[in-house]
Amino acid sequence: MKLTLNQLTLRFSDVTAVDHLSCTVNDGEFVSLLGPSGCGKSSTLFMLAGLYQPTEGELFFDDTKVNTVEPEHREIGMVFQNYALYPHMSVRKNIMFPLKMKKVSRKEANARAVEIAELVKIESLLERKPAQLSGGQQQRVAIARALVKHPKLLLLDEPLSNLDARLRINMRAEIKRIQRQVGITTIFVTHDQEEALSISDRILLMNQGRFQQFDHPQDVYLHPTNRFVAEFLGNPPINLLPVNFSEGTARLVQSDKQANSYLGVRPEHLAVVNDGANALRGRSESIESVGRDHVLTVAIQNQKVRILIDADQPIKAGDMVYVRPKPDRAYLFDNEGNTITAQWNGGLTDD
Amino acid sequence: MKLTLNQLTLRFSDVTAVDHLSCTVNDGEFVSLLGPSGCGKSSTLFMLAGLYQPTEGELFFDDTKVNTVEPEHREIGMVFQNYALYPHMSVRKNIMFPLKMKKVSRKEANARAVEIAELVKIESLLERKPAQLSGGQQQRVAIARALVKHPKLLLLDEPLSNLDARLRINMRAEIKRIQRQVGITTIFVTHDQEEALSISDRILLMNQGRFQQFDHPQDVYLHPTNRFVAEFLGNPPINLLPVNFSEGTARLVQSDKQANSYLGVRPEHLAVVNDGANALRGRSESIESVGRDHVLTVAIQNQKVRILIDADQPIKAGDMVYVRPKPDRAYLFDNEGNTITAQWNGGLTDD
Amino acid sequence: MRRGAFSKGFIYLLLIAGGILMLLPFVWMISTSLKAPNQVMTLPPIWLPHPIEWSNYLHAWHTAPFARYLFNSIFVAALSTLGVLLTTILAAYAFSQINFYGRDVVFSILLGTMMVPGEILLIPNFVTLVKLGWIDHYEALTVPWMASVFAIFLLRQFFLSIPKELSYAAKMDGCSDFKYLWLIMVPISKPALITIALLQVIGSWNSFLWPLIVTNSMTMRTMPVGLMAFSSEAGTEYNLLMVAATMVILPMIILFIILQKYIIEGVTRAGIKG
Amino acid sequence: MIERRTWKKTLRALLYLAPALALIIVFDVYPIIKSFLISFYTRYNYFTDVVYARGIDNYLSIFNDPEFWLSLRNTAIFVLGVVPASICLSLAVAVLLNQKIRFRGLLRTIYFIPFVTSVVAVSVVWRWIFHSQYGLLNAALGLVGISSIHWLTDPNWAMPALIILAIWKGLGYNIVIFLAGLQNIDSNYYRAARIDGASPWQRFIHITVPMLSGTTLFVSIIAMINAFKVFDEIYALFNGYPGPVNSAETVVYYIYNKFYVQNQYGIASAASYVLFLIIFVLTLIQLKVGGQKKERTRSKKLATGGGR
Amino acid sequence: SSKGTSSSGKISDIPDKISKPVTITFWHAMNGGQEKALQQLVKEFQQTHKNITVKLVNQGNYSDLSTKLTAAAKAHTLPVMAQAYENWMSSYIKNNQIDDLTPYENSTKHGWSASDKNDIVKVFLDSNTFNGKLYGVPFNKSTEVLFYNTDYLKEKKLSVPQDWDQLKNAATKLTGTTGKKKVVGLGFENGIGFDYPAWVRQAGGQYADEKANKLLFNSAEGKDALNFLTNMTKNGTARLAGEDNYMSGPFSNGDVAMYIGSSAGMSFVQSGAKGKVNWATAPLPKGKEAATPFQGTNLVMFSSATPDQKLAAWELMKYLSDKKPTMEWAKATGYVPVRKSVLDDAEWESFIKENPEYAAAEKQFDSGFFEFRSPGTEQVSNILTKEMQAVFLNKESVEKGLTSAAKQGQKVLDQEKDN
Ligand SMILES: Nc1ncnc2c1ncn2[C@@H]1O[C@H](COP(=O)(O)OP(=O)(O)OP(=O)(O)O)[C@@H](O)[C@H]1O
Ligand SMILES: Nc1ncnc2c1ncn2[C@@H]1O[C@H](COP(=O)(O)OP(=O)(O)OP(=O)(O)O)[C@@H](O)[C@H]1O
Ligand SMILES: [Mg+2]
Ligand SMILES: [Mg+2]
Repeated sequence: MKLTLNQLTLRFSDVTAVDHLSCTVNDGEFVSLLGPSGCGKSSTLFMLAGLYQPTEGELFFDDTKVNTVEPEHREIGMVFQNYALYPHMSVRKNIMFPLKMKKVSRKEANARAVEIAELVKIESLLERKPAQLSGGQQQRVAIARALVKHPKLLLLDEPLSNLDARLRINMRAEIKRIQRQVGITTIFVTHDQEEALSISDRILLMNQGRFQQFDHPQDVYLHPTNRFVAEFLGNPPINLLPVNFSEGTARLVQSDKQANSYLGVRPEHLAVVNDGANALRGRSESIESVGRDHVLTVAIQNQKVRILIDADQPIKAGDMVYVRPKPDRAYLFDNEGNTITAQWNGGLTDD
Repeated sequence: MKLTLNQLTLRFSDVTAVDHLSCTVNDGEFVSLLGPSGCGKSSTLFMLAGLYQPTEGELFFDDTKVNTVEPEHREIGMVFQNYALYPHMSVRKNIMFPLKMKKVSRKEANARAVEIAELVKIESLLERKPAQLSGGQQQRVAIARALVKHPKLLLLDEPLSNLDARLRINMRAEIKRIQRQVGITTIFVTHDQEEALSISDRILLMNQGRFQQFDHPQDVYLHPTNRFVAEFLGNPPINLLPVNFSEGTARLVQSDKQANSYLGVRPEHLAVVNDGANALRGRSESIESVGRDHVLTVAIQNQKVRILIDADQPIKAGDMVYVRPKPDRAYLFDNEGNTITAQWNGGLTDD
Repeated sequence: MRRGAFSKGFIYLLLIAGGILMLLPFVWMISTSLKAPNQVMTLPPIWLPHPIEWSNYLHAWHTAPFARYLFNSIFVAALSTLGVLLTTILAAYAFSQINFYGRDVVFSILLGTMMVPGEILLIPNFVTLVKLGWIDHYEALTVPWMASVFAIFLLRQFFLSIPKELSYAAKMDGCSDFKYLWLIMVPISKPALITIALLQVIGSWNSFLWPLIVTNSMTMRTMPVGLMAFSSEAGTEYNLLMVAATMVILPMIILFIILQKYIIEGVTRAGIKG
Repeated sequence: MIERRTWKKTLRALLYLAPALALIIVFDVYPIIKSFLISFYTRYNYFTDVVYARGIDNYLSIFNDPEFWLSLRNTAIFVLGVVPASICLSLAVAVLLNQKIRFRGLLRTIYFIPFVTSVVAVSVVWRWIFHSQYGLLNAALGLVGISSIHWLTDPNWAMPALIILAIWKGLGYNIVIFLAGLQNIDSNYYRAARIDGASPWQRFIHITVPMLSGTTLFVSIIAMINAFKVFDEIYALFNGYPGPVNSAETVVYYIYNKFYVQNQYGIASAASYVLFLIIFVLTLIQLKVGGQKKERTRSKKLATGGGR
Repeated sequence: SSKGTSSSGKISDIPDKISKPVTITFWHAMNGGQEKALQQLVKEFQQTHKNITVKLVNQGNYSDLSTKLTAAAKAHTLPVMAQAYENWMSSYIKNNQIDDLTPYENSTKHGWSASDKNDIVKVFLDSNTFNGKLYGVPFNKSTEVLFYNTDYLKEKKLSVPQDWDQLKNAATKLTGTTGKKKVVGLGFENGIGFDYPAWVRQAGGQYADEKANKLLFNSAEGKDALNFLTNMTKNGTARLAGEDNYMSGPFSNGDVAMYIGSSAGMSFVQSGAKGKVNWATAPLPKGKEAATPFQGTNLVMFSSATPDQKLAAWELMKYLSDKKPTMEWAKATGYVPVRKSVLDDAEWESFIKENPEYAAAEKQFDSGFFEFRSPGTEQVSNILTKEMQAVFLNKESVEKGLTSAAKQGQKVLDQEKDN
């Protein structure tokens, strides 16, 4: 099912939760919705589900306008951010509920419920009530309930937030598999970028209710259309250096006031090099190891820059080092935060 | 406050949620509690809080046994996995509530509430009711409420699960800062390993209610005491190869049946090398890029092995490659999953 | 969509049809209160009085000391309702949140007291009030009604449905049981409490036999007693009686209009996941 | 948190219960016991409390009284006629009134009015509605070809008339309680159910009804108790008489008659306790059946209790 | 139990006079205009009896008053005096709760003179006399009269029925469609069982023997009476008030041409019929005999009062049954005066001229009787009502209905006696 949002807007009494959002999601596409807390992700899903009526704008499923179609007629599967499991029903009944509503026979409904419960690894909990489950187990029931009826549109609001990393990877693979198999158009809200980047066909980025970028994962990561996107993605976060950009060359300046633009380079796109050409000179301050990452912090003038290095790189705190960005992986943003597409020859200097 | 758990056990009618858990958390320590969904993390926190009475075992705060001390007298701050905000109170009232209970003057309580609200970036939402907040905003209110009274013990049950990466890093830095400043002993449940590894003083790993390992983050990561811990941590997950280990050398075998032990090597500890000494030969199958990671999958006999490589490493799908683990970063586990500490000289062969 | 509009229309139709039936006696009451006596008992009934006798109101008002009755009614209703809320909140808390020895037995006994017809209890209670020296005092009108098994039972049901997570959170915040009751449970149970208050006020307001029996002086009596003035053994001055009845129930309807907003204003459980 | 019982908790509970219990003991339990004793006094002076003989004669005498059995039968018919219908109707109206519809406040008020309207006004209008010649009901029935029914003077129709009046009168009361109960259901469950494809009717059946079960149990118990104790409605509708040929005489009417008209205090008390026993047993059954259902929904409480 | 002897009823106990101010409480069931009239009389009384303060307490309607008196008796907080029906009085006497008034009546100082005793309507005094002792003073008394629609009677050229045959005849003639209305000839109030004693008496029979505590209506005369009524209800020439509750309604609507009911209902007919029908009243038609029941309450004093209070109460009773007050009372309320001398009073005569409908009641003093007074009578009447309804509805034969009523009623009386 193709999904078209046209200037979709949702206002609560004093808050604009979603602000003229427009985009088109293709049939069978898996889209991740990303953005800071409170930016309007859940609100958008609620409008797609029909639970909130858009204040403005139009919503199309394929080519039908559905603004006023009741949620129960939209054939949607949804995992709510707060689960919303039926407290009076057992896990089994919870999962079977959507099938029961579709008048699937009891027997078949049960078989399908058991099958999907195995998938999300709660088959041993079928007779429990939601209150007897751990947070992650509840979340898995919610996922099972959303998937079991093979909806036409799947809306997932942070469905994996309470699962451990291992299970999470499993689950998302399963979701993806079912989604592919049945070809369900899916909107997936997550705060886990790695997750968004790894399973989405495209990523939709929002901020303060407004559209930011809608692109393939690597494009969003590697070709951010604005500073917000660049800053929002990536961990450790992108380094942003105030520069004065003119005549194809960026010159590092002392303070934001002097800057006419910012140079953004992700920690993994900075390398410690031996020569100073198109590089910045700084003092290595510390090396931190977190799991498999080793983060070197370098002070360049009064700016701190983080660089991902290999475990075996022989750098000690206090060393003076040259730092050079990969030319095609460094971005220039103007003061409004837009990416400057003007020719930059990679020239960089710290004075 | 020092925390001592002695054989702490919690049984529900038919489930043992926590199973003879013993450990000691030092005064002012920041401990992360990690484990798969449903392993008993929340249950453990609830016992520490006094909300559940342990079925067995003892619990000490400093040197006082507190098994029967009422929760309201334990001076604990807690963020619940499901928030548990007071639905009838505004955000401000929610945050001020613990102070009100401590009979802090209205004025001071308000000042402190505003201060902490700024910290978690909800200062503009103070007059709203919880129902008018997004999931992440609710979670931040819960954090604020737990922190505002500077408790002696802070219990955080996945407090950041609904926050975006940027905010999350911010929040955890703030939590850590306050925790340090006031010296609050903190137990932090999270599913984000990177988070656990980066902010904890120590990590406590649980599985099925049972103790697994309690160590400093890098130790847990680099020196797992058993296969569960090794498998649980790390992303992409550790590679586990069935081997026959004898006389200091591990030999790759075809199937689990022939194996007397497993060799575990994390993807970042495998390197593609040119020579076959102590290395395994395989065929490069695919290279995937997710954000900043580039994962090479190599088929060695009938096993798939994942290796993290640099973006610029010139390997194509289909190439025949040699793969060699870093000797001191490869672990041997016996069939029960325990780490074999017997001398291993790094010898490795695939035939 | 069209189905929605259709069913909405159907709902309205049903509700309005039912509403007319509900309203009929009320309309009749008002209309009768404005009739001359010879239009009262005609069949088929006259719905629009002609001429409209506004003077009935003046006349009825002067027939009995209604101002005093009104004050007493308000005072007694307010006092006994406050009392009932207090005792009910405390008792419902114990029954719903504390697991104590004999809980079920005590609760069953309380339930049992509702099953004995009140007609039997009137005289023993009168005797008790005499012994307490409360006859013809406000105590007699209020104190016996300051506890209600019905209300305790109702509130207990509501308290039972409050998620326990909230009590956990409150305990973490250092809140004692008593404070938890007042600061969390009571505000959350507002719809139930308002319902209880409403029913209690109405019960107290409309109660007739009790105030008549336990008081002797005019100055202690309440509105419904005023209705007496218009009936005798052989018949009733319906038009004046309806004036008085209108005066009696009008405050209740106004009260309901005010309070029903709060009954609607339910508490969402948002803030608690799951 | 429901957990193990202790004496300390019992003491605390008593403290909370004290004000209510004190009043209930003085004004309910004590007179109940007192009249229970009276039900065993066969010869005594009610006014001086001098007892000459005790025994179970009062009970024997009511069991041998055909009038008592008649009143019992009438009461049973009344309860069966009123309680289920009243609960279903009031639940339906409450649900409708809980919808986001226009004039909701006004409609609620209207449905509540019968509950507060003066009994006299009510009875006069209903006597008109039931009037065989001029009545609204017969006029309506006439439209569908049913010939005039003598609701109030035909012994066969007096009880149905009484039942209709009682349902009408009790509606507002039950609706208010149901409305309060409906507020307790989180709208999130309705949202989830809509997503799951549940129609309004299905949402009613699968969400409203089960989540309202506590309130429904409460309402049905209260409605049953009140129906068993019906008295005022009879007085109002038949102007002090228990219907034509006593066709609407109920147990409480019987008791009232024995007590206040005939001054047979012992017999009246005995009849009260027979009634009490019947209601009590039925209530226990209801609690048990309803409780089992709730047991299932609230087993979370039990489970936390496991953490001893 | 000892009947009727009360500790403080001896002449020696009666004080000579009331020397100290005394307050007496008087519980009554008078409402509206009746209450106002009572208050007025009491005010006048107090002006002449400076030492006595009367506290009038309205206790609702009669049934509320009775409940309250029962409760007060139980709590030993009875007032000094109250209104009471004769059958209540017999209970009170049984329980030694009210005082024998004979010593007061006979007291030379405070009592009635012989002419006083003669002046008070005999049936009223008799009804207050139990075992030869006076226990109450008649107060608000009403009787049954025949209401008739003068227009209808004129139209059918009928004179006012004087006996059963005429009544039956008139009822038959008046039944049918008159103008646009369907009219029923004769109406009875719903509590027909309460009127039955009169019908039995009119048929020449006896309703009950009070001394023997025996019901006697299951007799040939009793059957005659019931047959007479049943024939009319069955052929549609007579009806009960039924769903209309009080006959005053359909009568003032012109749906019923005549009815037999309490004189106390006159004011309701008056206001209801205004501008719709013209009407008048007449004494009850007689059967073999003329018999008219008198109803209404009497004044009693409770034994628990002090001698001073009792004397004060007696003074009030005496005052209220005096000629002028009883006339005022009758004029204000429509109750009948309790003294015969009132009837000849000029003031009264002019009042009757203006309100001719009030005349019917007083014309019946001679045929008056008081009802059976034993405890349980009310219940017997209820049983009769039920059985008579069954007979009217063809559910039972006259024979069976009466037998059954007599059986049930006798059982109640026996129980009451044992009680
Ligand atoms: N009330 C209960 N009754 C029965 N079993 C329960 C109850 N609460 C929790 N459990 C079970 O106890 C085990 C531990 O639950 P707990 O909530 O501690 O897990 P957790 O580690 O917090 O998991 P998650 O990460 O999913 O929140 C789970 O298997 C759960 O199903
Ligand atoms: N009922 C409401 N009334 C008023 N404002 C609301 C309401 N619900 C949400 N909002 C506001 O609308 C904005 C968007 O909320 P939404 O729930 O869509 O955010 P979100 O992107 O899902 O955030 P999160 O990641 O924290 O869940 C937030 O600022 C929130 O405070
Ligand atoms: Mg959200
Ligand atoms: Mg948990």
